[in-house]
Amino acid sequence: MTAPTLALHDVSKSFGPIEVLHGVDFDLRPGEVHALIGENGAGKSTMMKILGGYLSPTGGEVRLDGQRAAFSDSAEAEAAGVIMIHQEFNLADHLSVEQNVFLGREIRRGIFLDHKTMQAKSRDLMEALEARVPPRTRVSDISVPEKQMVEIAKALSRNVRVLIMDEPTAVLTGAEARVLFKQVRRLRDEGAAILFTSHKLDEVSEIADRVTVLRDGAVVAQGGIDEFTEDAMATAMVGRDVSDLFPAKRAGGDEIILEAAHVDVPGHVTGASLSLRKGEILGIGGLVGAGRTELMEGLVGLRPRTGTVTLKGTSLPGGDVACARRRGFVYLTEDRKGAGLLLDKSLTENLTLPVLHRYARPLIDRKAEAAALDKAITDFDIRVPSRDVKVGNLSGGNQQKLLLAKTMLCDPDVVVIDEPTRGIDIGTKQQIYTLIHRLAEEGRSIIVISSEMPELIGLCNRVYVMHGGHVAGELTGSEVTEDNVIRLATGLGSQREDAA
Amino acid sequence: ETIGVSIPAATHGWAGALNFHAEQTVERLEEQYEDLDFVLTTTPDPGTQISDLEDMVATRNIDALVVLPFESEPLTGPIQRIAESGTWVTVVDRGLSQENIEDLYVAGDNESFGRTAGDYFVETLDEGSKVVVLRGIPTSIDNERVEAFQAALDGSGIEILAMEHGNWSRDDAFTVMQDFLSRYPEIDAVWAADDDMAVGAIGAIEQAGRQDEMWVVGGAGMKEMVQRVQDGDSMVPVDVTYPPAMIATAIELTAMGLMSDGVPMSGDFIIASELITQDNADQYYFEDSPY
Amino acid sequence: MKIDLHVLGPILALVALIGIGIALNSNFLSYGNITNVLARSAFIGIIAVGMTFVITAGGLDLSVGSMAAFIAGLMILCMNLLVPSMGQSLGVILIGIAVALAAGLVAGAINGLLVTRAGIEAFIVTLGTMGIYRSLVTWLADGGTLSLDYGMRELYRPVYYDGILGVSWPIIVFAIVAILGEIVMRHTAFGRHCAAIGSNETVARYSTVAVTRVKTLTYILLGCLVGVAVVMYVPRLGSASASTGLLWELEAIAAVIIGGTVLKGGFGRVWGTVVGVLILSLIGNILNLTDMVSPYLNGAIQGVIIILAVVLQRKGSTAT
Amino acid sequence: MKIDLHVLGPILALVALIGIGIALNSNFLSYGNITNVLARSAFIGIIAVGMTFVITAGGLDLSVGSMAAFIAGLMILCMNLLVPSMGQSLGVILIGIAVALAAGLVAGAINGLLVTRAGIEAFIVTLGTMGIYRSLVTWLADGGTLSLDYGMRELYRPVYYDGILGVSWPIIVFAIVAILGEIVMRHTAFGRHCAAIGSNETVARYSTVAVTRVKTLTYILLGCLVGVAVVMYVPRLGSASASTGLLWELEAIAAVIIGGTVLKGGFGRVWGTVVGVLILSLIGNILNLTDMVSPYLNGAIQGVIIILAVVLQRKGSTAT
Ligand SMILES: Nc1ncnc2c1ncn2[C@@H]1O[C@H](COP(=O)(O)OP(=O)(O)OP(=O)(O)O)[C@@H](O)[C@H]1O
Ligand SMILES: Nc1ncnc2c1ncn2[C@@H]1O[C@H](COP(=O)(O)OP(=O)(O)OP(=O)(O)O)[C@@H](O)[C@H]1O
Ligand SMILES: [Mg+2]
Ligand SMILES: [Mg+2]
Repeated sequence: MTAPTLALHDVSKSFGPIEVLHGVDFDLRPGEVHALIGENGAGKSTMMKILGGYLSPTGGEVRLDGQRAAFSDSAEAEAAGVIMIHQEFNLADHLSVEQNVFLGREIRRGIFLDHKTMQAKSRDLMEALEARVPPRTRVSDISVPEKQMVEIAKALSRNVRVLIMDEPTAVLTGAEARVLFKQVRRLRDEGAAILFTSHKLDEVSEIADRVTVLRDGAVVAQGGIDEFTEDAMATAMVGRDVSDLFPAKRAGGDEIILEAAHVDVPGHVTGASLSLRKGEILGIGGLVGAGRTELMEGLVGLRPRTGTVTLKGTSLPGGDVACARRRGFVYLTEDRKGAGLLLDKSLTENLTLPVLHRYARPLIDRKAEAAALDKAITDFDIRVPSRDVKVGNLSGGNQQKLLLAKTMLCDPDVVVIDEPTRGIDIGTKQQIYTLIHRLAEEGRSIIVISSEMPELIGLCNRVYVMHGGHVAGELTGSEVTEDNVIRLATGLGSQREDAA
Repeated sequence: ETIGVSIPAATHGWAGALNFHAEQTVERLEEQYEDLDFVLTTTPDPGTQISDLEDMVATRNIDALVVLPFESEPLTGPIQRIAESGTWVTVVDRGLSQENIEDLYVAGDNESFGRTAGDYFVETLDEGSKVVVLRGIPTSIDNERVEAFQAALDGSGIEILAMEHGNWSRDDAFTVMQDFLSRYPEIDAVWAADDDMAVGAIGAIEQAGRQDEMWVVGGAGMKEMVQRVQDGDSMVPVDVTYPPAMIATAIELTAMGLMSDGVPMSGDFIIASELITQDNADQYYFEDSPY
Repeated sequence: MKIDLHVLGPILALVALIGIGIALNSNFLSYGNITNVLARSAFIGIIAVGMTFVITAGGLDLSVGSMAAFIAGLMILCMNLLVPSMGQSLGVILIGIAVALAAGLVAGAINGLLVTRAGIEAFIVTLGTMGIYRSLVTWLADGGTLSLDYGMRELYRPVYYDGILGVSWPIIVFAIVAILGEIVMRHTAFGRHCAAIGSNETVARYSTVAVTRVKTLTYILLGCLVGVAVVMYVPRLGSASASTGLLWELEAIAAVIIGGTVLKGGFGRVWGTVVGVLILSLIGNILNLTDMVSPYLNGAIQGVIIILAVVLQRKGSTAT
Repeated sequence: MKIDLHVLGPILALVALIGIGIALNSNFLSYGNITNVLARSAFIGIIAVGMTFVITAGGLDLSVGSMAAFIAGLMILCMNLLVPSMGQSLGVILIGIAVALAAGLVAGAINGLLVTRAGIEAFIVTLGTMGIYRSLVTWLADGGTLSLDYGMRELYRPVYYDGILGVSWPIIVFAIVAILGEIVMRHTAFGRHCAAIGSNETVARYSTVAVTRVKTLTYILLGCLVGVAVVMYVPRLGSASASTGLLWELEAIAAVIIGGTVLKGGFGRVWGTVVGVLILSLIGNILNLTDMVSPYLNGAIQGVIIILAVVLQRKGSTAT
């Protein structure tokens, strides 16, 4: 067995009075892909940040090649070849792809930048990741998965000995993830040590050589990948059996609650028509960039749109989200950090923001707000170290749950959930699916946008698939299969315009 | 023929009046003489004033310039160059730092402004009396006035308790005077180096109900102040002139010269400050003036 | 309990200044001096309360000083015009007040709409309107001073100089505005929405907050408060000129930030602003009460204290 | 190709102004007038180039105008002190220039360190130093004007008024500074790091950009450029007073933003700033060329044009 490159010895970490890592021992060896798995809030990101030099442990030590490594900041870690890709994006929005990839390590000729080389190299890197974004595109203008690819390209452009990736695939589709894994294998074969986390356990089985399971800030299991089936991993993480991920499917009623006809969202979607029935869980599938998000944002009023939208029999004006909310139609964004939550505000302030008028008569009733938070915490199983923590300090999964709670506080009849389980652990996924189901049973109608095929297939009885800004087709009941969805999503399917 | 007129922007009452008189005169003369043109600019600082002068020379081909320099030192060079190029130059109020550049000099007298007020204080107040001073915006004019005032008081036994900048502003003077009133239980008189500041100071004194203890002397001959002098207001026994209308005189002299025989009257016109008392106040009261 | 310097900072600075004031001059705590300081803080104070909302919602308004001068000029002009027909009556004052408030509302709405509808940086919009209002008042006053009709001034005077139970009106109005401001900021949906917009506008929009409306409203609120400040200001000296309200905008913004509101938006507190305004007034007051420093250096002392007050606060907030 | 108004906006505004100028006065395009306009743009222009870096990196500097006044005062004082011992020689001028540049560097470093090390908002730091420098120059000048020794002035004069091949020195220096600035902004790591920091400071730090150093350097660069501007300014006026450089900060910031740099940081372009400076100079020049509007309303016209120039630009960038 090779000696570990990077290791933690009895490491603990506290934020204020709260300890989130308790005496963790861990090692990472050259030439291995090591998966770190655990529930939301288990401490995975914290542990990775300690390894990457972004946080310093409150107890214990980090060892690099057996020597105590006291990285005082990430620059030192990076100099030692320890590179980390964060769970949340770390890109400068105003800068181009190329500028981001080489940020902090620009290639120069003399004192001047060598634009040509950098552009060529970043193009190569992006091409290796099969993302065809021109290097001079601004990062604010590219899609979420493309941003992730830029992050990965940025890491790959460095001199990597240890690559730490915090949920790199959360925003990627299966195909894109496989492109990433190709690069990961290449790095591993070159002798690098790779640590990553994912809530997609099938990926873990596919790529990892070793697995460490973290629960409540302590290592509860560790071993070679062959010692863990997916079920075993899930059980070790969550502490209970989670084999029945999806509840039984249900078809909606007959009453059409939402109908969109010939909707255009300028620049993104043309001629989209769809309908949603009361009590239905409707899926929207398609590849990333197909315009699903934009269509839904257009329907709810967050983007300009043309065409008619009929909600509960009367037409819904465009460009007025507040009106849509009042009439019971809300949208839960896929961009948790940028559009979903106020990271520097408390849980309460985030939770009640859309429906503050309900708590303000006219002065805000803080007791009622606290009660709402209590209820949200129990209903959605949000795990928080303390009530007044800033939302930005919650683990990613718990942020997602808070976002769900916030949306549901609007008491909507129709809710669009964009990527409902992005970054959510398997136990919580099950809870969320159950919840979506319960909502449907209560007579609410739900639209789920998802890039995860099993999710669409497991949840929805009817699925629209989008391709290149069009609704490419509609699948019902037994037609909802992986094959059919992919066929439509890639533009191969028959143009079933009549479907809508 | 074109005459350029460059004066400071209207940032306080006196400068406002200056602007008013300049505009009035320009309008009147343009009507009077068909082929006479004026370029009037107002400037907030010396740098801009130089730019304005450059523009007048470069693009408006002025034949004569009437200028009230924002500051003496910086404007001396540029004005000298204009004068050297053969343009007629009339300097108003603020002398240049080199002699004999201008053809005509029309000015008030800052030293006499301070001295006239100081002399009145020495005459009226007893030895051991206490006065406070409100100064203007820190500039050489303010220095000249204050130094002359202090010189006049020298050896009279009148004590200057404190001096602060009221920046030729009613509001600032009001605030400073309020604080002087809190600070000194005994004040016999106030010298405000400008009538705008006098208005502010009087406001503060009235608020404190100490009108009977002290009086205020301002300066520059603001309409309301002259009126109060005329009415025998015990708070405002006298005022000191520094007529903003001197700009009108300067423009007129320049224009008339230029129009009649092509050579304006040259030399120095120093308008000394005079004491406005109840007896002569009617000579200094101008109904239509904005100031 | 932990000591939170972010909260205590401005208060400590205020207490220190009061201590210095007492040490330097026995009249510092006199009824007259305290009344003076509070009353003269009122104009900037009332405006700064409004500015707190604008800044909290991620905006900025550089035009308030000029706006105040312009509104004061307009108000005086209107009142003078009405005197011949209506006489020197209470009616004229009421109309004058209405004009001031309405002008403030309109001016605020113009700023707000240019920022929200035309999508221009608040800095540029209000830099532009700052120049515009300053020019307009100079033009209205024909370069000089606009003075209120003498008789009207006597009638209107009490609004600045009188009060109830020895507390003068400006102080009362300032206190009311501050208390209402604090309540609105902390206990109403509007205040919360301002903070949300300042914190992340996209999130606020996705959370169905009426971003455009709320942002525009902050400017309108500020405009109206400028109107209120003018209503208290005009009876003081009865005049307006091109130099009225000069640099009030910087003083108001400095007060807001000294008080702990974050300049980039997202967090604001009205009580802090009040403390900030008092700190700024006290510096001037103390400098006038002593001869320790050359009056030329007053500005330097103010600068140092502004920086120190904020250092104290930030150090505190990073330490805890 | 799509027409990008975000790029074209400022240029169109400039062209429009030039057109108006030509229409109004035949002398507008004369050699003399063009030289005047360009030379007088140089001070603000040189400073605005530095300001572009500060703003791109997410900062702001309100102190540059006062800083210029203070440095000019210091420079004049030093030169006058040296004349008795060194005579009216070139050496004195060189020492004066060295003093100006060094003072700019130190002043910039103070601003920069207060912002980065003490962690105070740039707005507050530079509002404070603005008051401090303004006071100091008033104090140095004893309330009046500091004037350069007359003989020295004659010796130094050519630095503003002469030039090579009919192009005067300020224009040459401005052009060099602008070109170097554009190169540094676009073609060096420093420029790129400024944009990264302004865009997202955390990201820049995580990407091992030396955030503190780069930010401090932007202020130092700006300080040095203020020094350069002063070196060109002193021979023009030969004096410094409390009114020197008044409001230069606002003009420089306005020029930067009219030029398309984003006030909140993350994106900056030096050529845009140059266009912005020219636009602002031309407005003043054109107003001087005609009698169309009351001089009282100059400020209003400027305000309107500033807002319009930015509206044009923003409308363009949202439309494409
Ligand atoms: N800066 C901080 N201050 C306070 N608490 C923090 C901070 N950062 C993280 N925490 C807390 O530490 C715990 C572990 O968080 P961490 O982000 O490591 O979880 P995670 O395992 O990565 O979860 P997820 O799968 O949801 O990303 C959480 O309870 C979180 O709220
Ligand atoms: N700010 C922007 N400017 C220009 N193009 C954009 C911008 N944001 C997104 N796009 C483009 O719009 C298209 C649709 O975006 P998006 O990736 O959000 O689609 P989607 O179908 O919702 O996918 P997903 O939900 O999986 O992210 C993509 O081609 C994307 O590159
Ligand atoms: Mg995590
Ligand atoms: Mg999407």
